[in-house]
Amino acid sequence: MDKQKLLQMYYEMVLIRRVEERGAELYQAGKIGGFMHLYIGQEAVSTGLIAAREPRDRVITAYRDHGVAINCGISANEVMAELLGKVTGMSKGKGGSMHMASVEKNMWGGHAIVGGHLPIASGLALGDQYQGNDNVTICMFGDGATNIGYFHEALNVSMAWNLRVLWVCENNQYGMGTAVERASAVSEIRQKAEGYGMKNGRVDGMDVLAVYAAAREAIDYVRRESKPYLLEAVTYRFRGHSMGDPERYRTQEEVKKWQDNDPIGIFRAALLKKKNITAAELDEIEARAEADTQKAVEFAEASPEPGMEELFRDVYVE
Amino acid sequence: MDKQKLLQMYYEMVLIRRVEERGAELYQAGKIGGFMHLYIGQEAVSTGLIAAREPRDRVITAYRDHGVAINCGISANEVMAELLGKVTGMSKGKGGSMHMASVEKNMWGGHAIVGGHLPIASGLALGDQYQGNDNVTICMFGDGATNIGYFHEALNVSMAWNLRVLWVCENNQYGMGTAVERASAVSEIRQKAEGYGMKNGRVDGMDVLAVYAAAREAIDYVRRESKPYLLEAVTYRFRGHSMGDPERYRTQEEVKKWQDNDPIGIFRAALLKKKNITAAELDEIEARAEADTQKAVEFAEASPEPGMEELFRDVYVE
Amino acid sequence: MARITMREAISQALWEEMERDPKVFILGEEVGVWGGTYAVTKGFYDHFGPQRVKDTPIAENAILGAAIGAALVGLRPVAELMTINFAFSAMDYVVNQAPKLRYMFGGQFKVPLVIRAVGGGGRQLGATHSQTPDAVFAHFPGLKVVSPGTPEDAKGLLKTAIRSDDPVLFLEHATMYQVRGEVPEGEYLLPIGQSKIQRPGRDVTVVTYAKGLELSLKAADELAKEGIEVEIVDLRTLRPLDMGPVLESFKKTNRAVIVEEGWRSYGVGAEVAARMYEEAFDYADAPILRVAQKEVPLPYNRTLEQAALPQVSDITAAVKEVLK
Amino acid sequence: MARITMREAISQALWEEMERDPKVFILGEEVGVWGGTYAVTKGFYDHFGPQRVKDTPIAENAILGAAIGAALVGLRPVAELMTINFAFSAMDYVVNQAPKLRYMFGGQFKVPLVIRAVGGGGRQLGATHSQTPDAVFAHFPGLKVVSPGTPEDAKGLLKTAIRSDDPVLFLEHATMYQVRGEVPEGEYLLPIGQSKIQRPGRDVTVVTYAKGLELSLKAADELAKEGIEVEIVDLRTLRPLDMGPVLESFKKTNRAVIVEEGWRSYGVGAEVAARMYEEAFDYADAPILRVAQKEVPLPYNRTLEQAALPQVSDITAAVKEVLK
Ligand SMILES: Cc1ncc(C[n+]2csc(CCOP(=O)(O)OP(=O)(O)O)c2C)c(N)n1
Ligand SMILES: Cc1ncc(C[n+]2csc(CCOP(=O)(O)OP(=O)(O)O)c2C)c(N)n1
Ligand SMILES: [Mg+2]
Ligand SMILES: [Mg+2]
Repeated sequence: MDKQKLLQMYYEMVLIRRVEERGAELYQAGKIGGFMHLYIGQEAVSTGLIAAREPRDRVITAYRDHGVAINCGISANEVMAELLGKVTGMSKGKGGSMHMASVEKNMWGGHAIVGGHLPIASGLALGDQYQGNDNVTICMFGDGATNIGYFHEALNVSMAWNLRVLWVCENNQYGMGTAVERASAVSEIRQKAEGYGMKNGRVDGMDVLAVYAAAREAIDYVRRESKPYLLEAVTYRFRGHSMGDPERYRTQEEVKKWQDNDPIGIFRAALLKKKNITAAELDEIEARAEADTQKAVEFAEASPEPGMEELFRDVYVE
Repeated sequence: MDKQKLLQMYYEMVLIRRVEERGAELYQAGKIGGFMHLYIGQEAVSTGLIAAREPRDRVITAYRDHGVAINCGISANEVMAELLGKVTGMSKGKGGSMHMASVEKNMWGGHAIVGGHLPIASGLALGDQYQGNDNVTICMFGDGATNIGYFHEALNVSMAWNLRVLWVCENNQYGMGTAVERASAVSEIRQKAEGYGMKNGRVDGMDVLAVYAAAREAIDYVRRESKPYLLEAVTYRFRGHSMGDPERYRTQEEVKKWQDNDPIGIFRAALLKKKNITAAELDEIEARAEADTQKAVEFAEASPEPGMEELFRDVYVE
Repeated sequence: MARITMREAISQALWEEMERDPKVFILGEEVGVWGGTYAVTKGFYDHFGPQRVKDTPIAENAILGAAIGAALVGLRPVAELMTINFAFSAMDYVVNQAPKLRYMFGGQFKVPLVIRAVGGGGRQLGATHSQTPDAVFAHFPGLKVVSPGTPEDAKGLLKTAIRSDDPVLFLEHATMYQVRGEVPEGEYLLPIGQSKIQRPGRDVTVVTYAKGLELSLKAADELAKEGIEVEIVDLRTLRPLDMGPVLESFKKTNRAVIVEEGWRSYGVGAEVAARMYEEAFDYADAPILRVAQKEVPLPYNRTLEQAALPQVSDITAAVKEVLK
Repeated sequence: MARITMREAISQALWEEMERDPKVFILGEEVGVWGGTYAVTKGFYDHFGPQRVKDTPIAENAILGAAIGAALVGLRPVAELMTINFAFSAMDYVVNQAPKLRYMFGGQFKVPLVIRAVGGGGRQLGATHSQTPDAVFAHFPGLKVVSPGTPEDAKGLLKTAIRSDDPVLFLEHATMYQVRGEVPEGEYLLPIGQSKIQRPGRDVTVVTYAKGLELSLKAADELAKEGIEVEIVDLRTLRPLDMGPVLESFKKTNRAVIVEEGWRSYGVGAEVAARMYEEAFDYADAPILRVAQKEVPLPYNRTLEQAALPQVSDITAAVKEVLK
């Protein structure tokens, strides 16, 4: 991968981290409402994944979507504005944290019903197949989402209909407070693909380069063979499920162990091993991410709320 | 297996066949309404399966339930009366062909929503587990039902919760007009169990003795290990999906080929190989099944319709 | 104009729209090789091919999810639910996804989707397969709910629904496919969201739709023999609900009966009655009566089932009651 | 009597019934180790253990299907849906299975099941997570639908629901867990299907339930300052619907406002209004008004969300309107 791309990925990972850290503060300050699910700890997954897509490849994910939005090219300004419910958010403040999308960036949301977006992903891919192109749809979801019927129906038709879908399970070990082993018949999510005769793989979701490599291979396979693929990325969320999680279900030691395995730290170390990248460059990138986050907060705070006319707008096209 | 049991199984298979043949006539005559799904051709599956259960083992199936009802010990009289919508039917004529059940015979229906009874089967088994007994729940369903979300959610929890369920897929090659390959990612239904790490097997569903042997083994495993098992029985329905099926989806040759493979004929031949069973005995059994069917029709025709008081009864207990 | 059946009218609308726009396609259980469980898409598979007449597994969530996804990227899917009862196996897509995606994402998305589904009782299919739960779907903003009572309306409204950029639930009735009526040939569009006087009269206003229209027209004939002239207003669309013609008629007759096949409680009639009183309170000379299904799951037995379903005699009795 | 919160009252009812009857058990997402998403079952897991406080996968069909199956074989499951919005992901069990199994099989089965679910808007959860679709569930015969507005009613009705041999949908409201009220300690049962006067008054009848009660009580206080005495009738149960106290009050005041949090069209108020006119037509001195949610999917933005939800000021305005 060329240096520019590597540095861009590093920038995105740090930006996601900073944006969410500030988001958490603003949530505590009561400026953000509803549910907010932080991606902190999992940045390597969507960053590696989406770095491997072509712009024409579609992305769709669940409610843990701030990182995905930024990786897809949605600006920190829009993300922050949506969190604050401002009209300058990509969803005009009507969607909030769980509903970030951009047709222009080929990012199809941000969906809050667990597993509900998987059949929709099959539909995006069906649409492309119908129109005769070879776009790939990348659908991300959690480990907990693999136990619901939506998952089964979507994976089955993707195989039966030869749809170009890359199914990506972010196995962060828990669905809310329920450990994978307590909810799922199998502890390796990738094994579920066997029931569909679907090609599958498992990758370290804390290592962005490993994710990128696995995603590249999977995307090529999906595009070339016109068949779906299930990729499991093993990762961990450093924060609670959403704001205000009692976290009775895991120990501080466990969390600590994973935090020592920070995807940003891992990536930084890996980059510094390359002789053409210096610590100064990375520091500069971190400073830029910091500054851009600050600008995003200012932009969001300064942005207007949606006017009352927005209340009845867009219920219908006609 | 002892002779009595073998002859009883033969009697049941012939009785199912005769009852449904008469049922088809009565349907054509307009005396039976709604949907009626004939089991003709598949008799070996439920006969072998249910012969292998203990009375305390629960049975639940889909709408193709006349045979299952008879195997469970529900009388031909009650089956025929229910078909005619008479109050002497086991469901008082309020359920019809698709809703045959008997708490006393441990037969829990007869369910018309494809796949909808699978999670309920998990619940029957959960109830037994909760009460600390080792009853097995036998849940039958079609190949088409394995593509719907209900199947996935039910199989997953049965494994995750160590429930005593024997999942039995009657793969009769089609879900209505859709061949297995056109609807399912895999053509061998048993493979779907791999996604749950569930023990599974496949058996010739036209050979009642093979089904019985496979069921015995599976039921023992489920009871002993307190784990679910998926058994696929390969079979075929000789008649249309329900009354009035245009049958555009299959050729007469194909149907003919399978009909030459009649489960009753196969069983009769196998029985005659045993030196302690004579053709005369089997003829006598066939005559008895014929007579009992005739009696059932007379009983049903002579039975009263449910009175108007039944219209509002049993909507609620209280 | 040609005199054709409801089935032919619906079939015609689908065929014409598919011929007109390559983005229109059908998906659902048995829509292809089988030709449609109710033979509505008979011949489509051979003419349009497997991609545009797509047979699916028995997986209602996959069907509606796929349809919504395809609609998001610009196609115009017509998803068929074998019966409306199976909508409960994929309810989230019908009421929680299709109707909300556009609004929730600030107007970025369009969901030009039609969900066709047949409903209704009277065929002895038992409690789970015989429902007319139309009011349930009409409760959700973002969805349009259409339920025609004549072949002409079926054709004109379905063609419009397919061209609509919003999700439309199109409800057909299992016992009305044989109903015949005059239907304009070729291009014929009717606006969604307009009620219509299907029979003029001066004495009592009967508000109804779908199967209720068939029953009400019969009742009207009988009542006419006794000199009672009812005016029948057909809602045709349950959301958006057009009260215009209903109120106009009611202000003339001052008496009304609402006829629906579904259960009375929390049904369509409740909303229509509430609206009539809100908007024409001073015109009511007698309580508005509702003729609807008895509050029981529909039984299999034919006699019991018919006793639970609204009958022509229930309508005539109600009309006479409001005239007392 | 002790002054406790709605959360404590519900928790108490569950705890007492589990202590009383070993056949009663809880299953749902995060009910155990987590202690309940809304902390209603906090401490239950440690006390009753993993079998009686069963954490489940995120699989609403597995949860409700398992609960129905366990109920069929004699247990008394209390299934928790994390929110009522997720009922749409397992709708068939709620409206098509649990309420129909007994009838369909000729009375052979009993389904002693309670489905607890929290609903309601006002927490900026967005369109898919903020609904109050109570009317939709109340449409189905065979199901009982309860939605209490006070801690006392919550305890008494939930305990009765758990002992009922019929399926009961028990609806709680996400913003009412902190509401406090006097609640009898220990054994306390209230019959399902009885409306109740929560505040006596002579001028206008306000019919409501759940969140609407909280808002209506506030409105009543404000109106009292202006000398307007409203009588508040709390439905408490939506099916079976008890019109007795509603009609009694209306026959006295001759003016009524119905308050609900859900959407107006095809909502609870429509049925209640239709019934009031059917049964007390001559007592209506003014059109009955409905205060309800604006017909839009609920937006995330706080200001817009509040503008869509019924407010105390909407109630006071409606009351003054019917008094005009
Ligand atoms: C159908 C449905 N059921 C329950 C919920 C509540 N819920 C939201 S997120 C969540 C956990 C999902 O876990 P997982 O899929 O592993 O994703 P993660 O949060 O770990 O990223 C649950 C139970 C929901 N939103 N939708
Ligand atoms: C949820 C649902 N969708 C669709 C139907 C309509 N339907 C009834 S039977 C059937 C085919 C089922 O095929 P299979 O499971 O293979 O069972 P078989 O009829 O072959 O015994 C279909 C589509 C239904 N009853 N329920
Ligand atoms: Mg997870
Ligand atoms: Mg089959």
